[in-house]
Amino acid sequence: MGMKSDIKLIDKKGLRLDGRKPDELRPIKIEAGVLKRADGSAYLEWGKNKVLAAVYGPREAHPRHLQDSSKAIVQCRYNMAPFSVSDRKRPGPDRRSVEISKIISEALENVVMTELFPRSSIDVFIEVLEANAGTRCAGLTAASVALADAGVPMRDLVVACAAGKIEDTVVLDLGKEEDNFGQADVPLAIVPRTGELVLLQMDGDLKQEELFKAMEMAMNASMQIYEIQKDALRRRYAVVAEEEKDEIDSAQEEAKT
Amino acid sequence: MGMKSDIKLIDKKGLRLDGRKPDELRPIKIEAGVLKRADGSAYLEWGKNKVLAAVYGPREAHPRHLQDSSKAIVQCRYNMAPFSVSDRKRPGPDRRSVEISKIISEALENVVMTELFPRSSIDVFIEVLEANAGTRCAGLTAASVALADAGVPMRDLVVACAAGKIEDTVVLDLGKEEDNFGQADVPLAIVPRTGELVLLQMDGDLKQEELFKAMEMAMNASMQIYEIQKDALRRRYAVVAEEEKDEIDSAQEEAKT
Amino acid sequence: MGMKSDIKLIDKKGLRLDGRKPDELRPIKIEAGVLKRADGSAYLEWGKNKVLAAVYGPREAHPRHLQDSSKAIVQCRYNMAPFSVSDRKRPGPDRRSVEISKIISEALENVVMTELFPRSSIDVFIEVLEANAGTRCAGLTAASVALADAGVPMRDLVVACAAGKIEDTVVLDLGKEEDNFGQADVPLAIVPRTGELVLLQMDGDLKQEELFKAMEMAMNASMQIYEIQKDALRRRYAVVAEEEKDEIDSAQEEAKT
Amino acid sequence: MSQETIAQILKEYIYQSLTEKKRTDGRELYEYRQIQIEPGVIEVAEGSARVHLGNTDVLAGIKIATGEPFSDTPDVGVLTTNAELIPMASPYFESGPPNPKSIELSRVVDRGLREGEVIDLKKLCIEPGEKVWIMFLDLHILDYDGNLFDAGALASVAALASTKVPASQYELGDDFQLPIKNWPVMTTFAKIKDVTVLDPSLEEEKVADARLSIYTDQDGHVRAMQKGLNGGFTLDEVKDMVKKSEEKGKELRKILMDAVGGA
Amino acid sequence: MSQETIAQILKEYIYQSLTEKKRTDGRELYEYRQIQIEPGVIEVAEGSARVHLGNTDVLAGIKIATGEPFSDTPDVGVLTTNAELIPMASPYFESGPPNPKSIELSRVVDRGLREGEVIDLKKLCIEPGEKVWIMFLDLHILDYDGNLFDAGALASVAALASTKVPASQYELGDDFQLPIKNWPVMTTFAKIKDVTVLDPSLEEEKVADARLSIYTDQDGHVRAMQKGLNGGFTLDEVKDMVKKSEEKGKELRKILMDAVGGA
Amino acid sequence: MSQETIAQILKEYIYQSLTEKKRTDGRELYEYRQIQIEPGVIEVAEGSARVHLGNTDVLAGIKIATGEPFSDTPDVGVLTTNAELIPMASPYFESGPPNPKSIELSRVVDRGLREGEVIDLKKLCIEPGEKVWIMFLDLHILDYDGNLFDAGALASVAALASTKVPASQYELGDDFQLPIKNWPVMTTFAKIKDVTVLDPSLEEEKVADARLSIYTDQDGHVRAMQKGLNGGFTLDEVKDMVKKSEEKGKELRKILMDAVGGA
Repeated sequence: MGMKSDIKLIDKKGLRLDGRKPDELRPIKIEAGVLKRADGSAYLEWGKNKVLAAVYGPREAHPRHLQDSSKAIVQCRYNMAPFSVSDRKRPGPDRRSVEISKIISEALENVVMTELFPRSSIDVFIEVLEANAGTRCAGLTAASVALADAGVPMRDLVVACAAGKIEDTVVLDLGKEEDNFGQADVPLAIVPRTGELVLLQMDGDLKQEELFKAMEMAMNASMQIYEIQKDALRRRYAVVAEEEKDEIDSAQEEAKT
Repeated sequence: MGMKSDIKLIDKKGLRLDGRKPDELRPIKIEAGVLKRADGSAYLEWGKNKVLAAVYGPREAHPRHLQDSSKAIVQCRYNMAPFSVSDRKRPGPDRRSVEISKIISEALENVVMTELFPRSSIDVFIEVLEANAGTRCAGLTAASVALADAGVPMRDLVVACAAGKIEDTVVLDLGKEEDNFGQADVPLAIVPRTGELVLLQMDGDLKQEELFKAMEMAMNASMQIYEIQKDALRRRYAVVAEEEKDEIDSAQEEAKT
Repeated sequence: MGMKSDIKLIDKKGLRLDGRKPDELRPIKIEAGVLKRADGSAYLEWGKNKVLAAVYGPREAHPRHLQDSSKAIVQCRYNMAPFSVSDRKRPGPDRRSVEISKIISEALENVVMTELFPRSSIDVFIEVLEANAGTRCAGLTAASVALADAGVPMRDLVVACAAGKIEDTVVLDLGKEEDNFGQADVPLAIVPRTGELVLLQMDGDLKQEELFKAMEMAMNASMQIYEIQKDALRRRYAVVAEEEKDEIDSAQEEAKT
Repeated sequence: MSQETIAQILKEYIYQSLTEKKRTDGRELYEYRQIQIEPGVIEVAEGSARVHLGNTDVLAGIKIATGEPFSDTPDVGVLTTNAELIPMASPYFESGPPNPKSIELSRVVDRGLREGEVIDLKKLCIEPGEKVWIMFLDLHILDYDGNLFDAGALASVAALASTKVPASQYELGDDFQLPIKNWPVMTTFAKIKDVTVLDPSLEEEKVADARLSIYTDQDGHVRAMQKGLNGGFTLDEVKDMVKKSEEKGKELRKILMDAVGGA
Repeated sequence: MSQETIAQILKEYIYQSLTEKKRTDGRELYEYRQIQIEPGVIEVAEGSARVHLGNTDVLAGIKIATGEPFSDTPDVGVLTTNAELIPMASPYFESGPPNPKSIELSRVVDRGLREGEVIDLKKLCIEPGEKVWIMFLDLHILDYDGNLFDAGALASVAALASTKVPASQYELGDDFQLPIKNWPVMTTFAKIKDVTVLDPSLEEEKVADARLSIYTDQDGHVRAMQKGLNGGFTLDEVKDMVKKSEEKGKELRKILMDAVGGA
Repeated sequence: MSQETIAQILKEYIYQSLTEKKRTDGRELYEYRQIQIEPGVIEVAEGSARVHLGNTDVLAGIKIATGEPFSDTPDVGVLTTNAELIPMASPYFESGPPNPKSIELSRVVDRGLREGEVIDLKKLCIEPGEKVWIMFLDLHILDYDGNLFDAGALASVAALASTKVPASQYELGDDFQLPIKNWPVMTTFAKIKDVTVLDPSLEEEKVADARLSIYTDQDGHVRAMQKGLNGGFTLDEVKDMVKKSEEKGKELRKILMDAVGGA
């Protein structure tokens, strides 16, 4: 936040660098079931962000001392590919990714019915293939689609979105320059059915009213993203159903001959 | 040892940089029972050295392959806070602290009745908050008070002290400049009741008679420090007894009403 | 491979820098049973290469999750001593030694009767004390002698040798300069009894016929090295038998008195 | 009884008390434990402060050296924050490299210092692009009885406020007091079922569903926030805590500035 | 049934099919799975390519910076290859530093790029002994269904062929396309009992006795080889595979060059 | 029988023998095992020596490079000592980073070399504050049969005495023999119940209560000491060992200097 620059982030018409209105999201695309090996997966593009999420489990938690006899643990590993950012990132976790992994794990644990799977682990892997501001929201949003694709029982999806402040204006979903040169960023995640916030961070400088406005803006946008998530899952189920239908058809076909 | 310098470490009156006589200790203060979470603890100031020691256990040794079916193991971790020295020390163990942890563990094992607690570990944590020459002796002296405060059964306390040589004179308890520019240092630890040496190191250049004189000097001083240790424990027991009395009183009070 | 240089690697007479003919090996010496603690060991000099191999096991595989309930695992650790090369090598495994350890383990597993020792590990340690091109072949050749010295049941020994190309000529057993400035290197290992290749690598630039010629050259030379291995073992058995005979003699001697 | 059953009973007990607006240690819902701030406890450090928050005991130390600035901010000094959850402080802390808990602590404390602009880092430039002052802030957790966030933030600001830059040692003029620009403080709330409390003790942390830490500055602006744990907050709950954090932040800031003799 | 028994049954089943020249996925013995190569998928990277080899899914990305050359090769650029077997790609991959499997993969891929002289590294010298272009090639394995070697080599060359050196960003003239010199491709064979197959699937890898990877260039020269697993090959088997690798290499090279628009 | 019982029986047996002044290998109480010192065994190293102390087998190698001096000692060369307890040498040594045992070994050996001033490090300064000779001394333990301290110290001094500084390679004049100033040797005693022995074998180490290592120089001065294990020594015992170490040190020093052709 807050690096100085001469870049004008909002033009005279009130439009942002990429032409968006203050409360407009970048384009979001989600595809579920994109990997073969994982139990569930999702690919998400959010502006120039490209994120892949995969889920394995419930499976035996390993190492053993992590096991909880009353419920499953949700372990998320958020990772950035070395080539996903301007300057190559050294492989392996850094402090930032450890923190993000922790808060995403906590947010997902809110909706997963962990009580059904004692001693198990539900492992969520988020790979940022290309980063362009907002990867934690993109990753969490993709991860909850991957969980659903894996058939992990959940109370609801989790949806994440950020809002922030640039040039004294509260705006939705900061882009890269807005993130670098803006005044504040508020990434959050909600459970749409209950409206509860399960992830919430903020950094920058906001008056209370600005903070509340930003939160409301991001929460509203989350409901739009929720529809995109559900649509991706619907399309995925259609494909799966189609495949199953094909299998039944060809079995019947075979039975005839 | 042995860095060259123009500093005069002993003046014409035979006094040292901080005004001490050759066989004089720096001021030592010990307080037992300073931490809430640990089973036992002690805070010690020795000159400008500030050291905290904490004890956990006997508790199950972890990881399991460390367990000894015939006795408890004593595991000491000597650690310097990053801000405890002139140039910031990177967090985590370095080779020096690994060696010191090893010899302190061995010295303490001599007095702890380890045979009473098979498969257990008695964990001793020494944190050097400010270092000014002599931290291993300060840490070991504090640790044995913390062990007593934790109620760990011991045959005796361990007391540590160093002596050395500066400007061809054998002196007690080297200060920082004396350590840097002196000729030899002999840190040792004894079990007062038996007089046995349970820690002994030396570096520098000493004739045999000088070495023996230094050892005797440090052993004698250890008996003074032993008194300070016992005094700290006495004060600690008084406080504990007071607290217990208060509890009994208030219980009786309550019973009356 | 392929660094440029003005060094003439083959002279007018067709001889190489160290006077060898194209299909000539460097001198090789092997001694078995050189270490006391290990279950089996071998010391090998191959030109200026000096390599020590030691074997422990079969013993319980550790950590447990490595255990295979149907057979023993063969774990080789190829390591270069810090002083074994021109520029000091930092202690511990680097990527090169990890790869070499893997392919040597696989090659040895071919001949060890692992099925006899379920849940066990056969640990092979190769220490390169001085390196001068060809250490993986030297190490593997020494390791199989050490395995035999340890009495580990094997179908045969493994023998390793390299051939390569320098100045457009296929030659046997590249020396250091030939390795640095040559055109290709083909290290391989065979099981003499079956003639099967159990290790095979290549880097450089070879036409197919050149490759096949190099392989045949190295395979033929392997049979010579096989004899040196067997001779070392024969000498070792003679010593052992002698020792045993002495023991029997002195026992008889004692019995008489 | 299993660990889980005990935790459940403890949770019910604490929650039951809370519904009657009582905490197990007798505090009000939005009351801090006793706070004690001692700046300058480590002579050899350029700055230091020890903070007791009830039985939670945190020592912050600052070491300063010169070094190169980051290439994208050539004219500002560098502040690096690290936290060590040393095994002395709790039977559940282990030796070893920083784990997620200590990394989150140091990053959240750091975020508030940075975003709250506690120091004017521009004043710590020696030669643009070449040499700046580099500050290492190390949080050493000595005794853990809950709410390391607020204790760590307090100790950090107090240590910074007590810091002398050792310029003379580097022949860069006279030593000078580190210029404090803002006084951000962190207030942390825990939600146990549907009751929120301020400054959770370890016992309360153990049964809490959700946690929210809010950094405010002296103007009541919010400078950093961090939610933790797997429970959720409603928007109204967050709004309520943000408002309380401004008010409670003022109290904390007063204690802090009194302790360090702040402006 | 124990894991070993299952593996044994699977092996017998696969082998039985192979003796009838059939593979469990219907392929010929020396037939590749479907290959899909998408260069340039990561905008922020200087070069990139995603390769699907059946269900095996590999992403190669290239980042470029300037730096010092190695002292023994002062006038050539540097290419560094790294492979991450991320746990996303397989239930058997774990987080953590590179293990023997990923190290072997990256080293074998790298060896072929280097010995096959895919790039003329001399053209990446900026100032001899002082400054050269440094390329970081990172292989990110996304989905693992066998034969990472060939997929990784294809993705690497495709990514290099799509790479633009960001010279303008360093004020070193115009950006330029990385000059590709050769087109080495890797072909990997697996031996199951006494039958060898090309491009082994994960299932086939699991039961294979031996593996041989052969890097060939467009002239049919062999540039690198790596044998794996504890089984052995006869010399005749190796000769046979080397010959097949030339022929199959041509097919692969065509697919590769078509995808990246190669010369 | 449990491990402990066996150890106890072994201890009683060894102790019983010792009270009759006999050691299990037939030595006197203060007698060294056979010592064999071979300097210069590694051609590629600047210095090296292999030492057999009975069956204990230690190889010391020295590599030399140029580099920057430490800022607080700008005009002296640097000597760095490292010891690797490689798993080849004992079933109880494991691969991995240095553990407390190997760290203690390298630090104690190093302390005696440093305090005993085996080399005049001032003669290894090339340009004060800029460039000095840096020596890496690596102890490679090949076979472990007790008393690594004395064997390691012997090998280190012998390796240093055989070292040629490769000045010509750096265009810094002719190569020259490393100038040896003093000949410190280490003598290690073990106490088993109340009997002390010199040069403990592995078997004796296993049952020893306390250990004392004493570094003496050719003038009989003590240069470094290290006590180990959890047993204690009386002052009189220490005095006795210190005196013996002078006498035994002379014997060792003669063997060492004969082997390396020392002055």
